[in-house]
Amino acid sequence: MRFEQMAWKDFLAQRLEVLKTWPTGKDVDLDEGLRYQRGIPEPKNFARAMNKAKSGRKTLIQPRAGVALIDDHIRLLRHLETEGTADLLPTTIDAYTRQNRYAEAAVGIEKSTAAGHSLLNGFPAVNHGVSGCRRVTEAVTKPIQVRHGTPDARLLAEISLAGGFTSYEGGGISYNIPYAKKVDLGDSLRAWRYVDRLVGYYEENGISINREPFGPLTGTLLPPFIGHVVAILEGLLALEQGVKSITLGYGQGGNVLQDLAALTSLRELAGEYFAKAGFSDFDLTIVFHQWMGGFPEDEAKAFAVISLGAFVAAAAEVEKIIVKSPHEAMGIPTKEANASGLKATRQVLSMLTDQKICADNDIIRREKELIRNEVRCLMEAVENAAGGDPIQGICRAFAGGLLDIPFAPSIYNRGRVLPARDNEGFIRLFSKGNLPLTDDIMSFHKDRLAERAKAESRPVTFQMVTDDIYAISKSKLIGRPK
Amino acid sequence: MRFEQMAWKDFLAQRLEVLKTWPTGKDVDLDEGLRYQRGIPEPKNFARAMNKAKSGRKTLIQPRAGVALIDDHIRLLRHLETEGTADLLPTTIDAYTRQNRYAEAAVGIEKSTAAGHSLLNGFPAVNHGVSGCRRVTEAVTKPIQVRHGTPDARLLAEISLAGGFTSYEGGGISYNIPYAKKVDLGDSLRAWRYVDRLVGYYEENGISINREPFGPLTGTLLPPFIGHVVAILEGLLALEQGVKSITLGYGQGGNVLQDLAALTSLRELAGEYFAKAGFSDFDLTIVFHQWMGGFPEDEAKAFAVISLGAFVAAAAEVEKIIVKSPHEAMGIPTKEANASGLKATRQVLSMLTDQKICADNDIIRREKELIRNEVRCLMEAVENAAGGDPIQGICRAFAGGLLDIPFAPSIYNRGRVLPARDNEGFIRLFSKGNLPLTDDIMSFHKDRLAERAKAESRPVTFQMVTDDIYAISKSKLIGRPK
Amino acid sequence: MNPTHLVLGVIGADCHSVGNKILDAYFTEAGFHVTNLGVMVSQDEFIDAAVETDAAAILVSSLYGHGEIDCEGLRAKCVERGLDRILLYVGGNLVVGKTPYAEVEKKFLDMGFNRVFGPQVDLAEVVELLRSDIAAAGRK
Amino acid sequence: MNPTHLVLGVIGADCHSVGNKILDAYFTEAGFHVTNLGVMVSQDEFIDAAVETDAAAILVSSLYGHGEIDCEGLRAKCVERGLDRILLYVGGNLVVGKTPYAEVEKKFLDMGFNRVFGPQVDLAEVVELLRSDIAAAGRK
Ligand code: B12
Ligand code: B12
Repeated sequence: MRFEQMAWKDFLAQRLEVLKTWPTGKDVDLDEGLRYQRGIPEPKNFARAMNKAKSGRKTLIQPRAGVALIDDHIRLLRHLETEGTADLLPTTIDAYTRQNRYAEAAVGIEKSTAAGHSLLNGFPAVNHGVSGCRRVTEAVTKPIQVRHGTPDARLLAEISLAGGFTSYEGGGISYNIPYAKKVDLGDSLRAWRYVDRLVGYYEENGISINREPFGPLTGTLLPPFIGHVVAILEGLLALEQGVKSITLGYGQGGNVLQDLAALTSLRELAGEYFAKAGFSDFDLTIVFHQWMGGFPEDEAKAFAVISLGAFVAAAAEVEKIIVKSPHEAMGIPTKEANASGLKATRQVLSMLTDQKICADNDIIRREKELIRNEVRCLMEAVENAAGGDPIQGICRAFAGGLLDIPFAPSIYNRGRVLPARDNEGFIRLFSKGNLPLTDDIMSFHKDRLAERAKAESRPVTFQMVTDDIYAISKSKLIGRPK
Repeated sequence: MRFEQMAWKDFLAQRLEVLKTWPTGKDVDLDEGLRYQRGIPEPKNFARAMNKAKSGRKTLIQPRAGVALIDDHIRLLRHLETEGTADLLPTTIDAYTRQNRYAEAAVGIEKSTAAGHSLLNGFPAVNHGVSGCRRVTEAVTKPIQVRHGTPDARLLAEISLAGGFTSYEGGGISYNIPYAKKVDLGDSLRAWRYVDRLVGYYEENGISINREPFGPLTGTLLPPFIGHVVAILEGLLALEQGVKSITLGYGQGGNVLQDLAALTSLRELAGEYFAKAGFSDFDLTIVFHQWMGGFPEDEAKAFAVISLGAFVAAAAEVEKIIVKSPHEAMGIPTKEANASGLKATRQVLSMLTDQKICADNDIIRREKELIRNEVRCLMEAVENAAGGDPIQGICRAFAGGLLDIPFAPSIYNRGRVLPARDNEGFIRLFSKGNLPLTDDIMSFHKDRLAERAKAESRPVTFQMVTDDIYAISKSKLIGRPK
Repeated sequence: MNPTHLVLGVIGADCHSVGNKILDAYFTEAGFHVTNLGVMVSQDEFIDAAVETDAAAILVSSLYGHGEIDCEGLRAKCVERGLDRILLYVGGNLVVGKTPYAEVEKKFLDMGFNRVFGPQVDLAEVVELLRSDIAAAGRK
Repeated sequence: MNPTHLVLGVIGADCHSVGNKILDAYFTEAGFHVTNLGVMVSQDEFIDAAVETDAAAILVSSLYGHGEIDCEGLRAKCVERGLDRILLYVGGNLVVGKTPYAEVEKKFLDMGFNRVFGPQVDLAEVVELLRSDIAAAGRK
């Protein structure tokens, strides 16, 4: 695959169109944005914080949070940095903005003002514009990131980077396939090429902006290698456009050893693939997401899930952990509930900070080897499909089911892969769809699932998958029959 | 050491005196008690439940709980077994009863009735008598145990066993040194010989009663080997009197690998010492106590500590875990808070139940070897001091500081041992007092502490110990200087 | 006997697809003929499909919190389009934030839904209710 | 200058000895002369020691929940024994169950204690208060 930067004149031409898509676009001025970013104190730079976490072997904690109105949003973030002791702050964007439905977001803002509480599930940053974003980023003391799920996030990027955010989540695959239904994959990949080029431009001008592809995808029984391949591909595409600070993510699967294997192998494999593609000037860090699937409704049980996630993050020594709240199963958390998830996480992390726990053993090694082989199968297939052009390769791979994300809503995803847990809770494949995995690999998966089927005296069916999806919310890891 | 059963006629002679120490004593009839116990359904027998947990590799969960009045106590226990899904129930005895101050307990009952809520920190079982106990044990569906801290627990044992309890916590050392100030150690050991003989008598008559020495002692920076020696000695004394179902305990220290090493070595070493002393007909199980030192006040942080404890229990595959509540730092928990500790624990346990996690590695092996050597030093010293009589040996060992429990209130304890955490949070000794540890062992401890002292640029002093005592309540494991 | 037709989908800009796939499988298994519109379904798409299949009920999901905004007016639109007897069920995390179920239920009943479900609902019970509601509505 | 004398102990049938050892070390370090009676101290033992050492204050701990019962009448007994100006401080987990601090404080102030502390108290602040209370009471 060849990696080429977007031509600057193409970027600027597109830019004119992008900024016209909503009135607040006209307030964005690239150079003024750079100047503004230069004035942000270093300790508030996200890229720098991630780098320091790596060299200091620290795990930083970050919540998700966003409400409709600026003042409420500031109050929320301040609570999370003081009471919650968050190291890094988010601004989670509402779902209308994510679909570029700014008019509906405007209705949401109005209704929220009228109701006195947020009717939007996030912060409509485009509607609030550059100045609204600056009010937010200036009101806090910690590095702050845009977190969303937007297939075409060009305008949001323009506004929020000029608005003082120093990290931007997402990617052309990870913010399309799990988050959209009918958005053409090529379109979202190209939109994200624009975003990455914008970040690259900031980098060229001395402003480091952290980029974070969204690792957990659908958050539901995702075998590590699928997420890893997406993360590596989006990493390559970002580096191609001049991104330097890159954070790859993985969502807790629930089996501790599989999670540990996944986290170490993500770091290793990404480093290798990036180097192989000729990139060297990058700063790679890893983020772990606490359990991304259905949570238990009971708050005590939710705290247990949260703590277990924190345990894995500590054992794996990742640079960042994204924290859930005890309200997860029920609704967007209050600021208090959100802070309490942070506090529980902090407590586990700091109790484990000086400990070395199960960093390595035979099972972890077996799983790492497996993940490495699986990733190789898929990466080779994408390369072969690419004919030199990575975006082409990715589109063809999804069309042919060589890449396929379980449970995703997008019509550009085949959706024929079916995962299930084995008898020890490792996530395996029971149907590989069209994924280009070798027979060796698949027979390992099948054997492990057969073992469980035998233990449960039932065949491996969709019922088992359903049971596994519900399991953690029903206080189990594996969805055994009653 | 020679192990001899108490002569039955001596037992009966003492018994007459014991039953006279409070009016409810007259209602206890040994044979009627046996008949009553025979009527208790098997699933409610504690010894059997522990045995089943072992063969089924299950970890059972048990709270602590006790209030002054019978009806309230029943309501509390029912909540814990339904909402909390406790596998095993407790009845925690109030602190007056523990000191045989039944008259003050009576005042506490009166004041509690008047106040409409419990002013006692436990259930005054002696005052409530056999019939009161039976009301309690009949009202629940799970096996139920007496948990207390009573140096002379003879009357309490007579009443509660006749009252339908099927497990009895405590021992002559573990319920004296951490729980009393001026009770002669020989006296408490002899009182517990009586209790063990009583349990032995039930066993001879076909009623299995579980016995559980109190492992965590002062719950404060206890190096594993000290608790292990006490547990093994109390185990031997119990077996001597005919006890068959014995559960040895260990309280979470906070370093995961040290805790894992401690739990496996406790099982192994106890089995070996029991066999060496000639006992074979016993059923040994292990109980793990979630963190027994000062808790964080914040409930989210407390949930984190609770979940981390549950993690260790699952990894170590112990038969039972004693669960704390999010109210721990503040006061005796409400029934809701108590149940929520159980629910968080259950969630972690069931998510880990089919997983095998860091069961063994080099560090665990190093720590197990260390514990084994430390235990051997102390056990040999007690044997040498015994002149054949274990009780004698124990008394002399404490008098000479060959056994010494950090931070204990008893004047029969030298109190010269000072523990502190090393740079990875393992609990080590910085002053061994008069413990008969070899120079090799002590130089290991000292080296590890020197490493921390260096990292913190300060000497190992009492300030470091104090910092460590506060650490977990202040969200750390190791009390580092600011 | 023809199976009863249902229309299923996740309303608005909501992308939560996991529950939707499970609901599809569950109601199909229970004997209904399910037209699953997937995620991000507009009110008009729901109604078009219901008209087309002569559905007895529309099962609306909303997980992401905008349910309150997205569902408003659905009943009126149904009536407008001649679907005056159609059952409207709604379920999921219907509003923003953890909210007592009774409050949420009232809000959506007032909007004209026949039944309102939280995320922890037992699907077997829903099938029972649906069968009896359909029978009561005189359809099959 | 003679150091100020304090009497320290854990009242009633309470065996919690860890905090007591820390308090002993802390107040000694801060320059007071501490008579530490350890755990399980009766009201009379506190008063005897205070009389004997001419203490400026008695520092009572109660952790185990029976503080309410154990502390009642201590002030009256002090007066009875001629300790009319002695400062009485109490701290720990003073009542059974998690209870708002203000409620606990009122209860113990009403019983005649001069200051009441929860378990999370900052000992440096206590030393400050104690110094100024002693100065105000005209003792040193
Ligand atoms: C997985 C997940 C995701 C994945 C979804 C992947 C995918 N494409 O499906 C990702 C990470 C992409 C995601 C994104 C977002 N999510 Co989300 N997500 C979840 C999570 C953790 C689990 C959902 C799930 O799959 N559950 C398992 C399935 C089986 O259960 P279910 O979806 O609840 O469906 C069942 C029931 O609800 C019921 N049901 C549903 N509909 C109906 C209808 C009827 C008629 C009946 C009878 C029953 C019924 O039956 C279903 C089957 O049992 C939930 C929280 C939770 N539950 O723990 C949050 C949650 C739903 N997400 C939430 C939010 C806000 C978002 C985002 C907006 C991001 C953000 N601001 O945090 C974006 C959405 C963007 C968009 N455009 O929609 C919120 C909604 C908040 C609220 N309502 O107040 C939740 C509750 C988390 C939270 N507490 O903040 N999410
Ligand atoms: C360790 C511990 C034990 C050990 C004690 C070992 C020993 N001999 O010391 C063991 C396991 C034996 C034990 C036993 C019991 N315990 Co206990 N124990 C604890 C625990 C976990 C930590 C206590 C501790 O050492 N903290 C560390 C030290 C440094 O802090 P501290 O004791 O709070 O003291 C500090 C402050 O309180 C303050 N302070 C104290 N006194 C004073 C006085 C003044 C004037 C000032 C200014 C400050 C001050 O300064 C001290 C130093 O910083 C606490 C809960 C917690 N805190 O997390 C429960 C706790 C104190 N125990 C409790 C109870 C009830 C008991 C038992 C009755 C058993 C039961 N029913 O559960 C028995 C007591 C029997 C008896 N006769 O006393 C309850 C009290 C409940 C309440 N008040 O509502 C607590 C709060 C746990 C709970 N939530 O249920 N316990």
